[in-house]
Amino acid sequence: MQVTRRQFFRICAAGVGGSSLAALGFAPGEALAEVRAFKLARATETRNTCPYCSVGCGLLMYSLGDKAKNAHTEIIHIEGDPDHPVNRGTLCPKGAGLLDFVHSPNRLKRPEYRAPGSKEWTPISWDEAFTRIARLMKDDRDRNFIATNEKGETVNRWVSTGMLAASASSNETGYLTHKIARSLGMLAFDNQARV
Amino acid sequence: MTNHWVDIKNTDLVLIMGGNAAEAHPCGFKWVTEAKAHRKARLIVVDPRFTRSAAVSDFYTPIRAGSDIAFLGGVIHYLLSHDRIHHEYVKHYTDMSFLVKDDFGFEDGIFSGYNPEKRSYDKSSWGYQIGADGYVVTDPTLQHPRCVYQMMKAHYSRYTPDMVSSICGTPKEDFLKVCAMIAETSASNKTMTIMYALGWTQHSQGSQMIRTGAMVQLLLGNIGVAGGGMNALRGHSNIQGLTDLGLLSNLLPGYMTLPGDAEQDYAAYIAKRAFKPLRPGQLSYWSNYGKFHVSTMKAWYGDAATAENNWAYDWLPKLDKGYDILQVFENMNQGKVNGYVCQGFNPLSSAPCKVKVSGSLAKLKFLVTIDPLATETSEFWQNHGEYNDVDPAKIQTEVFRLPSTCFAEEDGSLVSSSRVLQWHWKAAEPPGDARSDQEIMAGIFLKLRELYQKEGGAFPDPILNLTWKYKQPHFPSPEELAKEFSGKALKDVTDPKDPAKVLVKAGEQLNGFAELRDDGSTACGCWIFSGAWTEKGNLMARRDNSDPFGIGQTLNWAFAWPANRRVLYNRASCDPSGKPYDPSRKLIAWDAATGKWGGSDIPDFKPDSAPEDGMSPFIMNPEGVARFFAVDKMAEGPFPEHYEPLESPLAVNLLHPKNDKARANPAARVFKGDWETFGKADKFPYVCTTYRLTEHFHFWTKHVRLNAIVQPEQFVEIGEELAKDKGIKAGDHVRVKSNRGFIVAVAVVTKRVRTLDVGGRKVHTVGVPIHWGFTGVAKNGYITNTLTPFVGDANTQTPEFKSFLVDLEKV
Amino acid sequence: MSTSIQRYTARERSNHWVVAIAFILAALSGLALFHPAFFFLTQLFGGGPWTRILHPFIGAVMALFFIAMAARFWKLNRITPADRQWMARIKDVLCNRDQGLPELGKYNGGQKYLFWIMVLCMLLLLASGIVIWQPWFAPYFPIWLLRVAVVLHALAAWILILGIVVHVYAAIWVRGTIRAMTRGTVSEAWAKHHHRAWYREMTGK
Amino acid sequence: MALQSLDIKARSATTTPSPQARGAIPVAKLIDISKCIGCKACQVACMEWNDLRDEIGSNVGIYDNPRDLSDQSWTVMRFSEVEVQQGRLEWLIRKDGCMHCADPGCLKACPAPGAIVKYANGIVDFHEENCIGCGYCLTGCPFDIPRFSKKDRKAYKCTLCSDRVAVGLEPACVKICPTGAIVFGSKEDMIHHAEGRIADLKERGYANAALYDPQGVGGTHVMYVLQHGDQPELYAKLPKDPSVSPLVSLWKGVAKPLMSLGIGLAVFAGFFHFVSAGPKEVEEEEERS
Repeated sequence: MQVTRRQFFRICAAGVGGSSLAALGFAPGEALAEVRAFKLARATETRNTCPYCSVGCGLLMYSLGDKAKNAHTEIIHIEGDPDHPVNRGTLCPKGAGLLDFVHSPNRLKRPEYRAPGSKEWTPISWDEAFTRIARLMKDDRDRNFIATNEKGETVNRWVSTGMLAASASSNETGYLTHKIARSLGMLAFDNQARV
Repeated sequence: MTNHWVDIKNTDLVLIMGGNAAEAHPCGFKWVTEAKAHRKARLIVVDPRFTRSAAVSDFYTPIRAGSDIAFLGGVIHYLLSHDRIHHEYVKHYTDMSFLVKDDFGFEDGIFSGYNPEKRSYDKSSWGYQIGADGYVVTDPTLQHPRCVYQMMKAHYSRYTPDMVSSICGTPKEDFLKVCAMIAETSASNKTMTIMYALGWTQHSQGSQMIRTGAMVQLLLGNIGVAGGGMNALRGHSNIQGLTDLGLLSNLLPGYMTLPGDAEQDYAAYIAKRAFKPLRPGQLSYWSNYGKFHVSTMKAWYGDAATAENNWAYDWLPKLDKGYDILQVFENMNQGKVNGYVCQGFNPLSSAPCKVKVSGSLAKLKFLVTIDPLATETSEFWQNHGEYNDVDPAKIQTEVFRLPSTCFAEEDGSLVSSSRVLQWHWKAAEPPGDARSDQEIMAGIFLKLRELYQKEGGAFPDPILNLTWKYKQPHFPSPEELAKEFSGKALKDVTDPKDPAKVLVKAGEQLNGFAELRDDGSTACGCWIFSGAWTEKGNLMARRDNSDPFGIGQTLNWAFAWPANRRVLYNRASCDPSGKPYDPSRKLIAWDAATGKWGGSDIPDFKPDSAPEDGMSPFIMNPEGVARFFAVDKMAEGPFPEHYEPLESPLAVNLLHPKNDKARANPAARVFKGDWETFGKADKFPYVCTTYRLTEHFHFWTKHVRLNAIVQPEQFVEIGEELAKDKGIKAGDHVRVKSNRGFIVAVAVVTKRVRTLDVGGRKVHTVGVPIHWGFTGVAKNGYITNTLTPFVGDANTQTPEFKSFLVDLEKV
Repeated sequence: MSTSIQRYTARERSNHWVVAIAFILAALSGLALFHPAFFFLTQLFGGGPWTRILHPFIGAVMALFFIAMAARFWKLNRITPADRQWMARIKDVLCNRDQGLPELGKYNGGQKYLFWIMVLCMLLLLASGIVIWQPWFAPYFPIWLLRVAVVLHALAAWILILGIVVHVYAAIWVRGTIRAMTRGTVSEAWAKHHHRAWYREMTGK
Repeated sequence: MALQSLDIKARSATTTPSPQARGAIPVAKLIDISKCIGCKACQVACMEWNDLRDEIGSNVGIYDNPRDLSDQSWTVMRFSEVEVQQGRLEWLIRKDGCMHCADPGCLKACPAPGAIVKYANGIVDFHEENCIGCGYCLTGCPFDIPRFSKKDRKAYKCTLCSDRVAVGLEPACVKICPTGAIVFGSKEDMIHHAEGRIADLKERGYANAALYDPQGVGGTHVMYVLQHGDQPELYAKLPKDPSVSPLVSLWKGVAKPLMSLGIGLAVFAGFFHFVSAGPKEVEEEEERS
């Protein structure tokens, strides 16, 4: 077979092409196929109870960080507690979404104050808030406290300020709240059990 | 719940009525599926809508919202007329044989003693006949015409299947099928559980609906047994706890009650509540009321509560009337309330008749909200377009919004619906400057106390003397508070049988309420929680889930009140001789050898009272037995009677067509001015019922992205027939309006909402889920309670959210 | 040097080479996605995703320019009786026994049939290619159509590749052909031998 | 040998067998539709575990939300109101998502080596880092499952929580399911569990209750218990007898090697023709004349 000049070039081109392909690292090795890394491997586990309904499901909360001094704990995952006799690790759609409750963009981060007639919130310190609220409560109580009724019976009640307590707060909070509310003589006092 | 979540697996039949357990309590509903899978249990769902509970039921039948007493009354009639009751149980453990006072009567829908002007009853005739010995007169043969059995039989004879069907709209054959299934459980080795929730409570006659359900269960002998009971599926994680702790206008901790104005005498106050037994040999556990009361006052006021000052009796506020949330908003609306504190409560969304609530809040001088989330209530003054169209400039209320921690950021205990107190642990710091509720309450209180110390003021004694021995006064720790409500000995507590024997040393935690004393030697913030934190440590944090008897009792898991009992009234699971009715589900039994009751549960009974002593199982009742006849405990009568909702599509009560007084609940409290806000069927022809969806939790999860994703936008559900009449297709926007306002939402047109035949006319139902509002990450929507009427149950004042009238149109 | 005859204008040649280069790229990238044995070819295009991104654009360029070319040439590719006669003697043609073949115009029967096959394949490739083009068009078509399209696309591509193999080989095999597409001219002898009717037309001889 | 063995049994666009020496117990997820309350906990758990967040959509007059699978929703509930028996309404709620076919059409169709793998335990997993975004998996899937991300143009679907299974945990949706409608274990155990459920359903009047484990795709590692096993299409159009489309089988089956071979042969034919017949050259004199 006679190889012409042009044919020679053609063969060379193919050879160069082939070797450069090899140089590019063609025929790659088997691409890695691994499962996603297990995200809880070194997370800290804390037990809690679901804050929603009264089934009282046990929760496992996983947070980043090992509680070392310089690590700021961040909850990264919440799932059911398999040891819990009622939920046995299961959760409902609300419980399943608790992570986004903890991290809701609508979580409040600082005390705020709205002045009469104002259209907006202004930040306020805790101390300012407590001082102002206590002042308003005391003024109202001192003015409207009913020590005796029209029959002269001792009644010691304060009904011009009321309170609604949170039935999702703990017993400890509830107990303290009740103790405080009654010591003030409050009667206009309910919790969600009413509705 | 009389029983508990896991115990549902022991049942043979589940009746879900007045609730929607699969959607509202999915993880508790699991135990229904377990009962179905492992005991071949059947599930009946009776509901105005074909719910997701109905989707997995064995039998579903519809009912018109608000007609449950008629349905259950019909079941009672069926059981009595077919004699399908648990005879031995009913005879020994209920008041069937008790004779009722002769002047008690019932005529055309109204019980004796009614005062139409006051809309209330003089209940003096509602009682048992008391003999010369001070005990109730009985007729064990049940033949006496005034015995409860005969009275009840007569009362419910009117609730025939035809009557039930025409009031409820339930097809008669469906109703009879439900009756037949329920009647099967009158056998002593069969049981039924009833699971209900706000579908029963949120009616103007809600308490009586629940009572009727309880009566059915008593007739069948299903109370106190494993797999039975009346199981209220409570809404919030600690709504049980807050009720137990008495955070309601008229309560003290542990279901003790505040005195009324007239109760000026301490001894009389206690005597009225420390019931004496009404039958021989009965325990009447409330006779210990004084011990509970004094211990609470010692916990609150410490050394300042003395025998001399009647344990600070006068420091308790006295009630001239109830101050439930409806009454308070009524007062607020009248300008009688100046300040309001909403701790984790969002009344603008959750109280009825938004326009009234919003207007009332605007009359406050100051409002304090304490919440982890930005609630609608905290922004009631802000204009949010069509969803909250107010003018901030006209609202002069000062508002404080205080950020609190959420569950993940605090330690503490919650009481589940099973009455189990469970401890939880903090996992992370709160965002920003948020503080725990305890810190916030302490912050406000300590400032107030400081002011009273400095300036004096109105009756400062209880404020200045409130016990506050917390190690960090500004942050009472959950551990300290838990120990305080569980109780401790202030002096050595000795055995009453042997005064030399010291049961608890001074300063030690108490083991339980049996150790409480009324001499000031014990302090216990909440007697029913007593024993939650003993010298052994925090029992609420116990995590041993072993179930040695295999019926799900797990006695070493956390701590249940009372005294770690898991099934209430469990003595009733045994026959009078102390043998379990169904040995395969044994809770307790009498062991003659040891002379004690014992088994898989803590006996809810005097542990050493032998069967032959004749003590009956219902030890909290002075009768010792369960009451079919409610005596004077209910506002509208000793026997539940069907009344129409305040707003009803029917002009008359079909049971009493001629008596307008007996149309709606004659004892329901309606404020002046609210009558006009009620709509009539001519303008508002459709029955509306509001409810929760499984994807959301009240008004919280619209702030939660994951939940907003799976149920993003407000909608209403209507049946195909109504949709066709109105030319509405699924996905159209509709306006639902009541006489109090309107909402606009997407229409879900479904076969699951059926048109009912009620008293010969068609009644359409409109279903409105509650979860939307003008704050949150889900699509904004109208507050559903814009529509609801400002009226509550006659006993509890729980608003009538479940049945009222609306009109509907395509937008 | 013998006299040359202009066979393709510069414009026509450019058009052809655009199509040819696009074809090579489309074929290489297409093969890379067709059979794992060719997946290494994705490296020529910057990896798998880039191959997937580029292939349809290359294909679109190829189809566009091919259509332009076909519009130019389709009239010359009408089959005549002489073409059929020529096709009947294809064996002789292959064995280089060219004596006595009918006189042909600018294209022979083989070229013409190939032309029409290419037109058909191109249209199929274009249509099916659009249907499966992620992410721009594919989401708008039902899955059954995607399934039909992927198969048609592969089939049309296969036929096209085979056709092009024949086309390229013929150009190599028939000496003096390639310059028609490089320089634009062929020798008179080439023209006279292979396309005598066209030769006469061009030269008037 | 364990449930969690993640040896790869098959990988996309790979012509030689993957290592087979180690065996594994095939796993399966069983979804008992008769126990499903449609609460969507599985949807939420799936998103939460896999760090996905779908869009907050809108209500279009039905309970289904999100309305369809997406790169952010690897499972959705599909609600169907049917009356199989006149007057007896049933609300059939099916959790839709990847079925993890024993003979996965997606894997067959995929041209990118290692973008789709099947583990020895039966899990079919997408490895997006190898995905080229061609969309062929869509054509291969008889259940219409894979979805493209608008952000990265890669295909996503349920992984059966291969990361959880790899460390011995059940998938997130299984763990969360409040009624136990979703269970997980060895495929053998799941079939046994299903038999018990079917017997229970038959006792409750569902004469045609059956297991859905379609053999057209070699069986699946996600199976359903259906009350109406004879009518799977009642459950939001669950295919009655699914199989990988014959077109796709043809394309990615015989066509792939044969057509490649055809091209090679054509080239070789040219080469041998050239070698044997030689070039077609115009005679010198012709050229000169």
